[in-house]
Amino acid sequence: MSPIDVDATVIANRRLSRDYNVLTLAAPEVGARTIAGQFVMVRPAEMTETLLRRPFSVFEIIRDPAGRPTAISILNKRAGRTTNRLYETESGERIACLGPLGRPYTAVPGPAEAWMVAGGVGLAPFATLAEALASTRIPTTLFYGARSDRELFHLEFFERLGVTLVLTTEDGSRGERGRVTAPLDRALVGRSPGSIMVYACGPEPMLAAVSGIAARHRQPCEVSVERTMGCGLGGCYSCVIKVRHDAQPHFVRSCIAGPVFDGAAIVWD
Amino acid sequence: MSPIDVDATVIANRRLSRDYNVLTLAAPEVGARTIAGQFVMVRPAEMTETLLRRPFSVFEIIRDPAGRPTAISILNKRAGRTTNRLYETESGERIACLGPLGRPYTAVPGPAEAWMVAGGVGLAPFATLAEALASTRIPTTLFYGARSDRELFHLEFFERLGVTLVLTTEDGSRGERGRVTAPLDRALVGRSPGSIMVYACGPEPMLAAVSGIAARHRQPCEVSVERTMGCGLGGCYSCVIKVRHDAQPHFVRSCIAGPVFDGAAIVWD
Amino acid sequence: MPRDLSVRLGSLHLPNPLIAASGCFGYGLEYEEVADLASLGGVCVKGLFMTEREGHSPPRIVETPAGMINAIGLQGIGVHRFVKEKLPLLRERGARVFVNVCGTTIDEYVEVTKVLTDAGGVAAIELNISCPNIKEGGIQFGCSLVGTSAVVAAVRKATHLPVIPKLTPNVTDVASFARAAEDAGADAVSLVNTFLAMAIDVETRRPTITNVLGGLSGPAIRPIAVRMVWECAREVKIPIIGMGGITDARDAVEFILAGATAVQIGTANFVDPFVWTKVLAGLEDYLDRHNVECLAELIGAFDPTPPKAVHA
Amino acid sequence: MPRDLSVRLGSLHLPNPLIAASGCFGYGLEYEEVADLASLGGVCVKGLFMTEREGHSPPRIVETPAGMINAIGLQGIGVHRFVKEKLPLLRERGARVFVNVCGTTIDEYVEVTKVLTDAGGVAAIELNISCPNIKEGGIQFGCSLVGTSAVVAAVRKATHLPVIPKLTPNVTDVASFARAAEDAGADAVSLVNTFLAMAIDVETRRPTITNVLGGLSGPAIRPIAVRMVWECAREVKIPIIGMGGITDARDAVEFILAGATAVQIGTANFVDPFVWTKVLAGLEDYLDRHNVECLAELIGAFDPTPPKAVHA
Ligand SMILES: Cc1cc2nc3c(=O)[nH]c(=O)nc-3n(C[C@H](O)[C@H](O)[C@H](O)COP(=O)(O)OP(=O)(O)OC[C@H]3O[C@@H](n4cnc5c(N)ncnc54)[C@H](O)[C@@H]3O)c2cc1C
Ligand SMILES: Cc1cc2nc3c(=O)[nH]c(=O)nc-3n(C[C@H](O)[C@H](O)[C@H](O)COP(=O)(O)OP(=O)(O)OC[C@H]3O[C@@H](n4cnc5c(N)ncnc54)[C@H](O)[C@@H]3O)c2cc1C
Ligand SMILES: Cc1cc2nc3c(=O)[nH]c(=O)nc-3n(C[C@H](O)[C@H](O)[C@H](O)COP(=O)(O)O)c2cc1C
Ligand SMILES: Cc1cc2nc3c(=O)[nH]c(=O)nc-3n(C[C@H](O)[C@H](O)[C@H](O)COP(=O)(O)O)c2cc1C
Ligand code: FES
Ligand code: FES
Repeated sequence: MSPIDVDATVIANRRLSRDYNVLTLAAPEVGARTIAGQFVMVRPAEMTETLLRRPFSVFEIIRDPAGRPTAISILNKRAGRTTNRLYETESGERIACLGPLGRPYTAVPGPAEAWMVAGGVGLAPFATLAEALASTRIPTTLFYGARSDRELFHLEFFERLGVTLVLTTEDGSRGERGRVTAPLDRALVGRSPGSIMVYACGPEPMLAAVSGIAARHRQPCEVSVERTMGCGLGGCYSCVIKVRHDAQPHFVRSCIAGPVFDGAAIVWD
Repeated sequence: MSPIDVDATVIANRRLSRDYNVLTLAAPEVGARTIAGQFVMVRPAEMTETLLRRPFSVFEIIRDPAGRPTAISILNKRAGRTTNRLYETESGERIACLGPLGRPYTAVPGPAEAWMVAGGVGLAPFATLAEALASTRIPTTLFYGARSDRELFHLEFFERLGVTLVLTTEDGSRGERGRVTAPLDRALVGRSPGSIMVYACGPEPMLAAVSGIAARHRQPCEVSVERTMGCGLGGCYSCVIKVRHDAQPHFVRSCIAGPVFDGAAIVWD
Repeated sequence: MPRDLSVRLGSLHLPNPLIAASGCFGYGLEYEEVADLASLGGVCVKGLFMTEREGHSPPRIVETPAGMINAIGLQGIGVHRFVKEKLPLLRERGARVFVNVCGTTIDEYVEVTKVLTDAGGVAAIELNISCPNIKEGGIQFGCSLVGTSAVVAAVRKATHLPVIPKLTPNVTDVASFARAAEDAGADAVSLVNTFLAMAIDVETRRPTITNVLGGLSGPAIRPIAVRMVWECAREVKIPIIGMGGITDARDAVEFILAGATAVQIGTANFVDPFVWTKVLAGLEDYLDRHNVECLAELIGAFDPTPPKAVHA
Repeated sequence: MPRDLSVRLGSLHLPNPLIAASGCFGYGLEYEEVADLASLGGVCVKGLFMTEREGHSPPRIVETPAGMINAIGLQGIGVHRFVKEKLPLLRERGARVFVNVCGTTIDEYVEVTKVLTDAGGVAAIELNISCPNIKEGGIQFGCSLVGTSAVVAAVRKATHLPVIPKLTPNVTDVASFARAAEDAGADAVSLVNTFLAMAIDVETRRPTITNVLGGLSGPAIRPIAVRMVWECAREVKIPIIGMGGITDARDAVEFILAGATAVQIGTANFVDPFVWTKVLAGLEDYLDRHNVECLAELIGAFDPTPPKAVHA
């Protein structure tokens, strides 16, 4: 659906940790159009030091009892100027929010199960995806890795939807110690090819690993990549990633051909 | 006294009209050092679109019962980006405030009376000057012109200090219709030369007129001029005004040689 | 009162002076959903060579104060695929298509132009002799008066379409290049392309973008761009398309007063893809407030008489 | 661990690389109350001619996105009054005094330099051959390789003091000017001076500053300035003083990594006159975090190896 731009009022800013917060934006129209995996380009509406918008996955689509979207939220992790500013943002401030943008996750016919693999802030697209999957009633698992216990968020939300959780932390403070790819790899052993749809979002090294694992186990895999984006609409060619097209690898714009890609098609650097 | 720079918290923002507001800043140290006629260079402390600071007269020095300064205020009139932003500023925001700066009004020995002449936002330096004069107990009058009744501010403050008010408005909604220079000129008729110290602040055409009137009546006159300022400290040479030095007129930096000058010395353009 | 925003670029008649800047609007069709392509004065598409180009490896952009540096490396589908896949759709949408023509040799500029001329339905040829981001060709021609004349003259012979060389700001005297372009038969000149720039990631001591060097665009460069447009306007008679950091109607008017007949918007379209309708409304409003009937009256209407030192 | 911020500019030894940029720090004494002049690496005073100059009529500056345009017109007290009234006090304060020398003829550059040399107590001569704001002299020399060589060679003969021509960015190939300066005997070069620019008040259609044209400075120009410093560093062996939009330690390090031995801060000192202590603290912190003992190790330490496309 065609994107719109709203000067969305900040309804709430829940700080989850020293680095993470959830910003709720009064942008129901954007929520109504969004499909899991799509993103928005945001920027503070008033005078600001930074120029370009920044891409953020739509985290939650908040709905009223009748199921009508009333707002969206983004899961923000501090990485620099804009994300720091969004961490400090107060309710009432206005944030310019352009979206929905990009190619969403797709429900591939066939698979008996859906496995979501999230690394850190890569959790963002999976709240809405889990909701979509819940309605299809196909068994869903979330493999979720973070630096520590304190950075594993929103677990009750996924439990409520009946999502099976497999957690890992780098410091071992919760779940298995180490990378999320380890339990994923083990769990795929012996599963019949094409029976599990793997959805991944997180740091690119992790996405590369997940794609490799899924390929080895012959399971379909979609990954959401993060490239620096200037426009989010296909105008600037800044966000490219190498993807195999017929034989030849080509740079494609991840803002319109992605951010979700067939993991097997990407040429990881 | 040497200037300091404080990230002052906004304690209050009183909007007086569609164009004017009074911004109270938690900068007691600046208040303690300020002499009437001096100014501060301010800029929003957080990310902002504008680069340079902007000059503002210190309007009030707010004191506790013991007379210790607790804050200062500036009288802000919307003229562009920064002044618009300062009009919208909320309590709690922080404003970088550098000062006090510049040459203050001086109490010239001799004069039996002190007359302040203010045009519009030119009222700003006279609140503190009136307080200083009140302590010396010399009879003080404020000639105050504005566009209309709605833009005559702070009158009770001056009345409380025993200042005689002579008001004019361009639309005649209060006091005499027209320019403030008319009643000033009439009132000076027949006063013995050197008996009245005239202090003026406002648009430069008004300052030029007041200087001329004072000179004609052979009264001393100090004016506070407004030039675009880059630094406020004598570093950039942007704020110059032509002043007679011995015979020769020279460009002098109004931020350090002024903003207060002997009206008779200025070469008005 | 209805205001007339139309302008004439030589033989071209544009309903308004706003043109999407090359490389900042894809091939135009990407923006169908957010902008009515026919409502723009023109759409200048991404630079095209004879063949497809992959461009530089990412990262390709980095933000800087009030601007951005880019080194895309002219990734593109090549003129043949453009004519086949994009041009027909752009014409259907009613867009006035400006094509940004690139080349590594004078022959390539000529060949690409011929293909576009034969295809039909192209409004004008913008000669990109000013791209700072490719090794051979481009700015090599744009930084030499001889090279500029040679490219323009050769392309001039090859087409009846308006030829609009795009000038680089990375020179000592941009007006002399406008003069060379006019003398070589250009119908107009457009400027500025980006300023050669770089930004270092001090934490890694590495470049922020793969190509190390890139082109600076955005509001940061506007005051230099306006100056250059003014210098060119005083040097040549052919119309000028001005650009560099335009974000709103005020900025557009500034370039027009300096002597631009039309303007392009690039970076600002990234920040707000709805900028077009906003700037058009702002231009209408400006004409209303100043009681000017035709925007064309403002072209070069800048009055150098000094302002007053006093503001109030 | 104590860090060593000192740098060597040829024969000059500076306790740290921060120098107040000419025209942005008055004659230094104006800043006594807010900055310890001896704590700066150096203080470069406002440009000086033989005689006093009134400069242009105000308004002389206008703010632009992330920058400002100025056309002061080199108002100044002249070299004789400077030597009599300012220099002794600057020496008393322990400032390392760089004097920005101007001239309308080569002779004037030489004469001013001689007066300063004879006066004693001057650390270095910065030759302003790049001021965009005066009709005759200045940039006239700075925009011609021959002119640059001639001024530098003549001044070189007239003094034993370090001679540091200040280069203009308003040229096609700034590195060739650095090379010409080195060949003519310069001890170092400083860059960049301001970019020729203009801003129009669209409501009045008039200039925003009396001189119409002025020089653009501030963060807006930093990416272009860093690129030019890097180009010069690869062309010449003499040390480079880099400047253009430096506002914090990160920016200073960026110029140093690009090849600058010292840096100047101008516009940022207007925004925050306490910038000096903040940047010095920031440099200490950077050296700590990166475990570098001597700041001098960072000079030219930029590594052009491309970054990763992925951030995380
Ligand atoms: C499709 C997509 C979806 C995203 N979803 C989310 C999300 O839901 N939540 C979230 O917190 N972040 C998300 N990101 C990453 C987010 O966009 C960046 O963290 C943000 O742009 C950094 O901006 P900044 O101004 O804070 O940092 P800057 O000040 O611009 O840069 C600071 C540092 O951040 C790095 N950086 C710049 N762009 C990116 C980027 N695209 N990814 C990672 N690092 C970057 C810079 O290289 C620099 O090192 C997403 C990115 C993409 C492309
Ligand atoms: C010593 C001194 C004391 C001052 N005291 C006060 C005060 O107490 N209260 C107050 O409201 N204002 C005061 N001013 C004026 C105030 O500084 C300007 O209105 C302000 O700088 C405008 O900034 P801006 O960002 O809002 O406007 P900008 O966006 O920078 O410019 C918008 C318009 O304002 C004009 N402008 C820029 N600088 C000035 C200036 N110095 N004076 C007038 N217009 C200007 C510009 O030319 C432009 O037309 C004082 C000025 C000086 C020099
Ligand atoms: C990402 C990007 C890509 C660009 N690609 C091209 C191009 O292919 N051809 C060209 O002539 N100019 C190109 N430009 C330059 C713009 O067309 C324009 O000249 C410049 O950005 C200044 O305008 P602006 O400040 O409005 O962006 C590009 C600019 C950007 C930011
Ligand atoms: C108001 C002002 C006055 C200046 N005067 C001079 C000068 O007299 N001589 C000179 O060589 N450079 C002068 N410059 C240029 C600065 O020294 C410096 O090269 C330029 O501003 C870039 O640095 P910045 O971005 O840190 O300001 C001046 C700059 C400004 C802003
Ligand atoms: S972000 Fe501009 S093309 Fe993808
Ligand atoms: S404002 Fe800079 S010298 Fe006066």
